[in-house]
Amino acid sequence: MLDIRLYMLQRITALIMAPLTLGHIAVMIYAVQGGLTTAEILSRTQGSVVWLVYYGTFVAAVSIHAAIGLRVIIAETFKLRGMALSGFTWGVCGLFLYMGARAVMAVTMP
Amino acid sequence: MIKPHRTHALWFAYILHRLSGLGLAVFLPVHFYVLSLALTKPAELDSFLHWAEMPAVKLAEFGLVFLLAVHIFGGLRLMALEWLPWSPNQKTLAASAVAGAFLLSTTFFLQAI
Amino acid sequence: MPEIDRHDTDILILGAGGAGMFAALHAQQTAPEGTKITIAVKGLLGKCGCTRMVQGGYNVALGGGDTVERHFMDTINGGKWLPNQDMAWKLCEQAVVRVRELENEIGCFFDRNADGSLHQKAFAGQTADRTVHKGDLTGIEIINRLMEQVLSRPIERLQEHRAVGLIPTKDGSALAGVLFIDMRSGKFRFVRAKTVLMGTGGGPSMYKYHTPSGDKTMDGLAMALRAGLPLRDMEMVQFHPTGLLAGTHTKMTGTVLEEGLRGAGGQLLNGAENRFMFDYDSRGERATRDVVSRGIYAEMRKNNTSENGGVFISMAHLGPDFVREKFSGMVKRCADSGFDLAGGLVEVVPTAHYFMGGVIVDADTRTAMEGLYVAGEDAGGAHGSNRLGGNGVANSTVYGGVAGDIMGADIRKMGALRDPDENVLAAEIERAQRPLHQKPGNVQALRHELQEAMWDDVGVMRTEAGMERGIKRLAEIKSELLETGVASDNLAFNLTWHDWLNMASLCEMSEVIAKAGIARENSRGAHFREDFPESGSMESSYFTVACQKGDSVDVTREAVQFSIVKPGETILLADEPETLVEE
Amino acid sequence: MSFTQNIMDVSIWRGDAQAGAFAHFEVPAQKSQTILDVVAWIQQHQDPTLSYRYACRVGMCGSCAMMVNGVPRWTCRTHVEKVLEGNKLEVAPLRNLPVIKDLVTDMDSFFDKWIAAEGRHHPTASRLDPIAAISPESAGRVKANAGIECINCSVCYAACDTVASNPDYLGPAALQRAWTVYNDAKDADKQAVLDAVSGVGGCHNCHTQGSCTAHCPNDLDPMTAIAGLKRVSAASFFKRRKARA
Ligand SMILES: Cc1cc2nc3c(=O)[nH]c(=O)nc-3n(C[C@H](O)[C@H](O)[C@H](O)COP(=O)(O)OP(=O)(O)OC[C@H]3O[C@@H](n4cnc5c(N)ncnc54)[C@H](O)[C@@H]3O)c2cc1C
Ligand code: HEM
Ligand code: SF4
Ligand code: F3S
Ligand code: FES
Repeated sequence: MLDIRLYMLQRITALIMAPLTLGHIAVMIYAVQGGLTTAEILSRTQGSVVWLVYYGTFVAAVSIHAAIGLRVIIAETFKLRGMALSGFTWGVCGLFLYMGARAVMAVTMP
Repeated sequence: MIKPHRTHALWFAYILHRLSGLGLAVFLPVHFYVLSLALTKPAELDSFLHWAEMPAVKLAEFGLVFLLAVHIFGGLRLMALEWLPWSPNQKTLAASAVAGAFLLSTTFFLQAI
Repeated sequence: MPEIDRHDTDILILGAGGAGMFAALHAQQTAPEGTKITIAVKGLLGKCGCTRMVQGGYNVALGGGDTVERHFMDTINGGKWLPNQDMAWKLCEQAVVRVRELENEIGCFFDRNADGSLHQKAFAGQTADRTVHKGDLTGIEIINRLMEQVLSRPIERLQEHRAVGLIPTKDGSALAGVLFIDMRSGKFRFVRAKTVLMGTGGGPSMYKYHTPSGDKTMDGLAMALRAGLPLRDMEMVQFHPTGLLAGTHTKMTGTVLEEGLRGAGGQLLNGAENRFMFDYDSRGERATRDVVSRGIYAEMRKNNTSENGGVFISMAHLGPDFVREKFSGMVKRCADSGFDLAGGLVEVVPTAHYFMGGVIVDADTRTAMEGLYVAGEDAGGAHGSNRLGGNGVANSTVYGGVAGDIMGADIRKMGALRDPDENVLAAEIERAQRPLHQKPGNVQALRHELQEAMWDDVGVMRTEAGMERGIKRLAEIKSELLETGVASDNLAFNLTWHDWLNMASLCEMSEVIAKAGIARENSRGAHFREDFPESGSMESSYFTVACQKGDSVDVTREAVQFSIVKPGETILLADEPETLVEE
Repeated sequence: MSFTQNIMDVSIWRGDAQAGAFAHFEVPAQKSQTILDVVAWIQQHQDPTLSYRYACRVGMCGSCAMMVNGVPRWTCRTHVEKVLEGNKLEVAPLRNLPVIKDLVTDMDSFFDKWIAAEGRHHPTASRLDPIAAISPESAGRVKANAGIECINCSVCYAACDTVASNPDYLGPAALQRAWTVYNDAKDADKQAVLDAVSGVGGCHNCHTQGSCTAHCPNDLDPMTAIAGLKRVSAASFFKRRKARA
């Protein structure tokens, strides 16, 4: 169910996310010093390629990471296997990608 | 649920990691949804951010941050256990340090907003 | 006759100890392609039998002054000139090859010296540091590695299959196959084979105190006796001096506390907590197994005993921490059954350990019956009257391999599978089913009676009168057994039925042990006659041969052939020292 | 034995592969009594049809493991006093293995996985060659020795929830053996070991629950052995990618 490829993907995405999450929190702490409003956030991020890449990476990583994580839980708990399991994994991955992408677009597109 | 063969620290660490992962997987799409409101309905996002000032929501936010801290701690500890030739204690300490720092800073952060 | 399953193979192996597993592997290497090999065993493959329980180690002369000749001379001297010398020679010679095979092909890893070479130590009765080991869990390493090799090859497994009868052909000239009970279902299964190796490992568990695993109840020898094969040295039961004693209600009782405890300076104390071994031998606790066993037994007869009727072993004077470190496994084991070996007293008693007697075979494991081969503890001859510590596992692995090679070669000359004598088959089934038609009784109580009888009358020290009394008691127990039934509503994994069958084998063999004991009118090695305490002249050494004749067992004597070396002589060179072991 | 003998309340699981339930027995408590002794006493004195398995009776063969008050244990070396709860004992067949009857399980899947994990020696030499000189202090040997005293009792296998929920998972004992083989300087096919433990049921399914290590009666540490496999397989994953690129 979890062969070395999926295992490595889950670990690598975790390693990518770890600094990104920490960074995100750091920025937020810096940001809130002036009080937080939509405009504030958006002014900082909108139109910035750097933030696009930053959050884009996070979304890609978390989609993969969570999809694999949930895949394992579903397989172990409900004995799901084969096509159904692959379908579920891709579904979760897709959902995270879609919702994540919309969020990233919202905050970074000018 | 907690059968006798499970009553030891490592198993609790495992279940904590799993539950926090699960919790995050539920929360994150919600978080994404709220942010994406910026695209479609900026007004609602604004009202949400006001709403976020409320203690109950703060508590919820704190809960989720806590989940993330727990999960990061668990994840780093796991990867250290798997890959680093340190002693188990060193690994746990290192992961606790990161998670602790994370939790502390976000608590301040949540306090600030 | 109940419905029985019939099954065919080419090479059938009974038992999965050192003998059985090596036979399977070697047969696979030497038999022609496409030969079907089946291994049938009373327990789980790799998890039953005594090879797994080997603690001390494996005797093999690997140089450094030690030679095959020296190993051979120690074996002959240890066996008090009774061994079949050709078998003893092959044992010593092939052990060298086998231990390399174990390390290089099977994957065992034995303890090393700091320079990377094999660590070897000396057991009592050896004149060189010869015993290769893996801590004091040597057998686990050997059997686990063998098991992996067998499991990863196309060898058919019949697990929890108990052999109950050797079935000959109609004319009785050869073996046709073996009758089993599939213990999991309780059904009978007859397996035809061109060659059969019997490696069921003896096991003198008819004594009140015994070391072998629960699955060993002399089934193989009982089957061989019924099939008319001659058995030799049947009086030779080796007792280990220090079996754990914790009451008759626990299976822990009888299990071995290792030899090294005495070697390191452990003291034996009687009920009054006084040392007594020096009353019997100038070497005290460090005397050989048979001497110490008799010393303890004598003390027990004087009623100088501990609470449970044995004596104490005391280690505390060596310093509890030292004991805890040096004998951690033993300390832990004693602690699990409630004893403090490091700091307190632990009750011990002599315990039946190994069976030197067995089926008469040649040095190629062939028997008097075509198609039947015997190796390991089931085969008699290699050890004579006493087995040296470390020669048991060497014997089973060496001869198991030999049997595999020989069967692989012999099978080329054999044509079709042989058909069994259906009458014998039916009779064997009838015999095994006997208790199922009778009113259920208490088999365990009979087992206790048997064990008491053998312990009292055919045990560590023997007399003619005692053994005669023993034979009478045995006859009563046996006839009671034959009237005792077992509930037959569910035969699947019916342990009580198997207890009954175990008892049947043990009763048959106990009688043979007693009769052979009476036939030997001197004291050699493990066999000690209070009415004949002398060893008799070595030149006129004889061994006993027991054979079923009609309804009774006949014991005769046969002269030992000194085919390699005569008593009083040696094959060591004149300038070689008596011993290489530093005291 | 004391005069006022204590009677224990013992529940034993009876049944077969299809169905079963606990049956109750009253067993007299004795000094130096193991769980195996309790089970044998019931078979010998109260219910001759009770099935269980044992061989060596001293913790060497690993045939006798059962669930005792919910915990997997070797019953021949488990002293009653150590596990008695109040006056109660509950004995059930080992978890995670199919039941044959009563307390007897079918251990074939456990051993099949042992072999599937390449838990066996791959020779570099033959019986004609001398025995390799290997320092007991060499790094590989120290690692290999750590798991060598495994008696394949399946206690760890029964303790692991991943085994319970993922039938493909090779399990702690088989993987520990694979790690030992991998570290054996005499072994010829380390790659076969890595391939075997990197597949669908391989070491990467382990969630480091640690129940294997917590319950091993021989104080072995399969969890750390599995981590070792994860580490070397991860390293070789990158190496192989690079080699291919
Ligand atoms: C506690 C202990 C410690 C020992 N220590 C040492 C030592 O340090 N050094 C040494 O050299 N020797 C030692 N020995 C002796 C050694 O173990 C034996 O000599 C040797 O292992 C016997 O090997 P085997 O293959 O003949 O029999 P075993 O290994 O006993 O195997 C017999 C096999 O036959 C099976 N079997 C039995 N009956 C049947 C049946 N009816 N049908 C089918 N299968 C059956 C059994 O289940 C088992 O698998 C020790 C013995 C014991 C008991
Ligand atoms: C940011 C740093 C993160 C790290 C270091 C991390 C690390 C890990 C690791 C190592 C695992 C494997 C656990 C195992 O095999 O038992 C894992 C599992 C998991 N992670 Fe994360 N993770 C992180 C973030 C997240 C996020 C943001 C989510 C949510 C979307 C998430 C969801 C999950 C889930 C659902 C699992 C499966 C749990 C299980 O199998 O028991 N993780 N994580
Ligand atoms: S690792 Fe421990 S618990 Fe697991 S099989 Fe081996 S000895 Fe038993
Ligand atoms: S209990 Fe199972 S999950 Fe891993 S650490 Fe042990 S194998
Ligand atoms: S009976 Fe052998 S380990 Fe318990």
